[in-house]
Amino acid sequence: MHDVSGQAAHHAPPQGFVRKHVFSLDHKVIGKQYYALALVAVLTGMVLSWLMRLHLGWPNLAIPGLHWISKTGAPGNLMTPELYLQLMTMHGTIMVFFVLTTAPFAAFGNFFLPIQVGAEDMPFPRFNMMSFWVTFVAFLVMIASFFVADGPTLGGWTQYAPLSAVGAVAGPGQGSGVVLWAASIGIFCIGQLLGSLNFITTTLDMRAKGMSLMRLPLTAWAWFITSCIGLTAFAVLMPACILLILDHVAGTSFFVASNLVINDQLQPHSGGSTLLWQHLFWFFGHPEVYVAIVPGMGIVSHVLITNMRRPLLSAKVMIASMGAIAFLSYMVYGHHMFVSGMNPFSALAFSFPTLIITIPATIITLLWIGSLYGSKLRINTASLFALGFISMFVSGGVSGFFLAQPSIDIMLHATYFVVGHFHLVMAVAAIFGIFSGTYFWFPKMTGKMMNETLGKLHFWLTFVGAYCIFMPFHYLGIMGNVRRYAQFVDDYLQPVLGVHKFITVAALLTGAAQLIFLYNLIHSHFWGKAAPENPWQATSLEWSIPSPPPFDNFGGKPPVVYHDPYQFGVKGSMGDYIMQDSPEPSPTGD
Amino acid sequence: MAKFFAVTIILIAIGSAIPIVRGTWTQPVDISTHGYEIDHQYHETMWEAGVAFLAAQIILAVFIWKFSNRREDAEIRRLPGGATGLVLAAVLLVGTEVLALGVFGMNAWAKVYFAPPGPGAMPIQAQAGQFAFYFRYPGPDGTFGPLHPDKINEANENFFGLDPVSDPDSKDDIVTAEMAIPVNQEIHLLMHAKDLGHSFYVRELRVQQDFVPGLDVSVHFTATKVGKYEIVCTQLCGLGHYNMKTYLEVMSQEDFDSWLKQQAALQ
Amino acid sequence: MKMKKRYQYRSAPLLLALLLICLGVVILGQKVNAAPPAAGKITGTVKLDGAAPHMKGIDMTKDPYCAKYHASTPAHLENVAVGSGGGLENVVLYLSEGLSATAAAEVPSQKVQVDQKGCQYLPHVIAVDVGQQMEVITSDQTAHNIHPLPDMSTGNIGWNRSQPPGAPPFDSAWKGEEVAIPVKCNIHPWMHGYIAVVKGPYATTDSDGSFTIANVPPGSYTVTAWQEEYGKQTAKVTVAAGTPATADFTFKAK
Amino acid sequence: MVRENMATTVHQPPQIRTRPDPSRLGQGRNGGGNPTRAGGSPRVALDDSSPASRTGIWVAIAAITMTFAAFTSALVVRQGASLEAWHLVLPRILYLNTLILLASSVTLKIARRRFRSFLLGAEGERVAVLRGLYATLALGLLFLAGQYMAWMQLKAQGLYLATNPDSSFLYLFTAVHGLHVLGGLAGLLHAIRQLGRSDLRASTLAATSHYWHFMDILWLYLLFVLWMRL
Repeated sequence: MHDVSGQAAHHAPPQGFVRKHVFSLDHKVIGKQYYALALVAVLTGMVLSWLMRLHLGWPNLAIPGLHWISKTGAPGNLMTPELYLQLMTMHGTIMVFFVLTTAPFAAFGNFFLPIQVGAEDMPFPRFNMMSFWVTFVAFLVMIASFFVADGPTLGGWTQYAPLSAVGAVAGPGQGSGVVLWAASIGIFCIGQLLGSLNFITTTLDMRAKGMSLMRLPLTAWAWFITSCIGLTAFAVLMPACILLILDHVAGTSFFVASNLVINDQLQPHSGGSTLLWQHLFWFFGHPEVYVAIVPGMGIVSHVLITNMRRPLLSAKVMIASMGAIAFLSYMVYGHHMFVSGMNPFSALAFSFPTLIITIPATIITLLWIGSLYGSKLRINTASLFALGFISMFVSGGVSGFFLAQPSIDIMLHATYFVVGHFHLVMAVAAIFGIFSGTYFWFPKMTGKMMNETLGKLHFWLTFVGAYCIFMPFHYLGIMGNVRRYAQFVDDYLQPVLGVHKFITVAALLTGAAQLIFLYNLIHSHFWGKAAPENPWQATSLEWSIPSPPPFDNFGGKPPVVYHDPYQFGVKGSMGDYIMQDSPEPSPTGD
Repeated sequence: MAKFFAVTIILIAIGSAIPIVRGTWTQPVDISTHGYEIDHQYHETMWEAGVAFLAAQIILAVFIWKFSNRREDAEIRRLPGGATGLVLAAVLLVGTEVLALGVFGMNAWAKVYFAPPGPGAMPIQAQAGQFAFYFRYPGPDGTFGPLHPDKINEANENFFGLDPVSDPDSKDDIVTAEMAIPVNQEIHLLMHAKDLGHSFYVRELRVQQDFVPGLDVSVHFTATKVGKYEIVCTQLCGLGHYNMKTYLEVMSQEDFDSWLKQQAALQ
Repeated sequence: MKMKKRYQYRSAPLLLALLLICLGVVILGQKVNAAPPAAGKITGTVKLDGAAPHMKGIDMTKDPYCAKYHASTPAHLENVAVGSGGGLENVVLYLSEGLSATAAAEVPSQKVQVDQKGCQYLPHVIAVDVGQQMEVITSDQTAHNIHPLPDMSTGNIGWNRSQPPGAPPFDSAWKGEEVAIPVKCNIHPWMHGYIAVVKGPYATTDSDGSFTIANVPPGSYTVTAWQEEYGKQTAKVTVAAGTPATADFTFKAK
Repeated sequence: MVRENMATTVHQPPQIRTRPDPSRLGQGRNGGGNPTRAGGSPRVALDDSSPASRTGIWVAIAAITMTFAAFTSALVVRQGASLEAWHLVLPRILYLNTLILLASSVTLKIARRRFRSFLLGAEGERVAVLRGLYATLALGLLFLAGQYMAWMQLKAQGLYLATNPDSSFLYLFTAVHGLHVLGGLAGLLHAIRQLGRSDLRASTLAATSHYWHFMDILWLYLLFVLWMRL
């Protein structure tokens, strides 16, 4: 805690490559590092999902080179059930933690939060640097589990006990694999806690003169709310991981009940609670969903407003709704456990907040759609992805109606319906937010413009592809297709194997479309045409400084803020907008 | 571009709705007495969710179509009612809708979970282990013998860890690999997890319940249609999870009695 | 990754040296094989005294493939397999005492094969020499996982890997003597067998209980017979070059 | 102007300066605050504590609270699940340790008070402050040593981490709390070093002592939970 001294915001421009680009204290570099990490992670996760889909579509297909991933898991390049589950677990874990948490929150947040509040940096740059490198180590540890004896854990990203707690006897990867998993996630938590600490303090204490809380851009608000969720959620997951590791290496029994017999061997553990893990995990797990999606909401609002050339109908309502979602997210986690043997009464206690959470979610959606009315919508890749986000968010959101009700959950729990639901509303929507943010902010981050044509192509393939993949999931779930099956041997599943083949093809194509984005990203980064200071005629502070921003963001002249963040559709000196830091009076007066 | 996008959204929205409306993929016919509640609730929800889904997507598309790429001098118009209107709409429409769903859903849930099994319910013990279900019928004496985890030995097919020698109650217990039940007879299923978390899922029965290690939970249901149905595990339990299944045979009382005799002979 | 590479380079000479040593050992070994002392053998039968216990049938409903496979020939447990004339099958015989170090160190080059057929192990019990390759193959159209559960104290390390239909065979050897390592398939919980890991010559009885322990160097030994239900029995035999010694065993039915 | 300020802070010979918190230079909270740097009067040093560090420490405390809330709820749930008897006599020494930790808070409080008058120019107070900080440091170390003793006593009773749930949680709580106390000690060392460089800022000391007092409260809470439950 010794670094808790606000002076950190000021450090001389670093000299030398290492200080500049590797162990940099500059929030912008750290933001980019997070983005790069997310990029590597998302590609890894995508390849894993390709392999999974290939196996589900064509179970007896030998996938060339599969044996590189697992020594024992792929005899003759055929995928064994354990390997499938291991890939599935790694896909989920990597995507949820190292992509959906790092990219929209840590990456963009690090880069833009200080700029948007008008600060030179975060208050605790050392913590900030640690936060990235700790996360990076966590990623390495996670990947390392591919190289241990019998591979990574197969317990799923939820890592339910006692499967995760009894050790190798439960199956391949449940020994060292789980320990590495828990260690990695524990480390990851530390990283995110340090990050959230910085975010919260930045928002509260580093704001420029005139930047009242209500003048913060919606992105800043989103990141602030997210960091509040993150701070509490990750602070709960870390102890859970510690307990899990202890059950493995120290022989304690926090999660393992008495008298379990595996392979005819009576397990040494005694008296642990199976549900304890589920409680701890989901207390983190559900807020985590909002850690992934709320920054997306902020980004989409930010991008849409700029491209609609008008403010939202009410920014306050948007902020309030995001806050409400964050607050409610702690009372709903039990809806993941309706059929888990929890007291049936508590199912109801959890069901109602879950249903109520749809109200703020609906308000947010309506605010976006309603604000479109009478706007001057500009269509570019960024706004397309933002609109795509809304569409995805709606599609994924409505299936929440079903899962929020314990009675219907009896049928749909643990089926592909759930998989479709959270992929649309959490994964795809959040990813669309990331894409939207990337196309929108890339000029500011790198000083280069991205290629719009490629961008639009990327959007079309991704948008249609995502629907082709995840809509059928719902149908499969409705007819009872259980998730986490390495193969569909059940009689009742034979008729739908064709659907799975279709999904596989769609997944491969959509995945391939992401390579366009990758190419666009890299090509534009080096050979893209130079970006002006404010290509989108946006108003918030990040657009008032050169692209890319100088080392201390504002060249030592901290900005003074005169307006609300979104002065659009007004008669300004530069056009239909007034920058936040321009002293000229705004007609609305705020 | 924008108009094309609007059309795409509408096409996707309608396209997604078609299989639901035509019932291309739908849950199998319900064979339980409580299932009606769930199905009813499900269809109610499908209606409301479906309408919300289509409405949102289509309005979004229409607005994109109408308000994109307008002339520079076009003036910004404000949605009648503004934010307050939207909030009211959300709170009133959606709020009442979800609350209604919640209340009725609670009703359905209560019918399944809060009503205790009737006195005539027939007890069957289900044991889940990696990666198979086994079932135990109490036999003529109607009582289950105690379980001895240390005596479990799959090599000798002692899946439950019974000790017929010293436990009289265990002598006539009947252990089977598939589950047979008489039709129209309430079953009280006592669920015991041998090693890890598993789950008992019969789609046609509208029953899904986890096995919780160290905690014996129970469900009760009545099957109303003779036939053979699949019992599958829905709680990830290891590499064989996908193949952890067995069959539920719903038989006439006579068939069931003879089946049970036959099984008893095999013990 | 980089770490790993550097490590490999550094250890390259070491590996080379090891390789040479192994080569040497192999050559020497061949020398030994080249001029063996005129080997004798031990023959005999193992019988069960008393009524063969009832072997429960196996209900394979869980996996339709297995059930279909046994539709005509119902599967049953194989813990005690009694053949014609009370011959006891699947009994492992090995020389527990009297074997010279060199003879004990010899490792047969041919593999011992265990097949997974009709969701049962074929054979139900196998014996292998310490360090001898055991080859696991599958003839089934359903995936199995092979899960030996050795006693850690013997230095044997358990593993658990599955073999989807059509997967190639895989080999594995054992470090320490252990009679016997239970093997099971978790996907088909009824599926179990045994691997007896012994030093020196061994045999397992066939369907009518007879066995032959081949190339036993002359000398006197203690032959041990192991049966999964009835445990061990021993007999002293003296093997002269050429003439086969005999040893018969009888297990009492419980 | 920020750069200049940087330069000056770096190169001036050690002397007591009331260094305004740079993070507030030309900035302020809620669009107000005082955009001008805090002027010469040493008295300003009193309120010259960085809001960032103050907020920061409270945020950190919130996170730690959540962590231990999770641990305790784990204890409660775990106890509800288990059938075996829960009885374990807390090692006596824990109570002694508690007193030591409380004492350390008192010494730190004194040190902070002395630091005030020190900032007001009383150069002689530096020693007093140092003494206070060292005393806190020593007591902190003593506390940790005491906790270790407690472990030894448990071991003597044949109670290890995995022996039974009670011992598991006892070891767990003391260990995790001990780790956090180590963090506090690091903070103290940092403060002492800065004081040596005449570079210690009221905010740093404030943050450190907030954290330290929180460690007390946390320990009292944990002890209470253990005493109640075991």
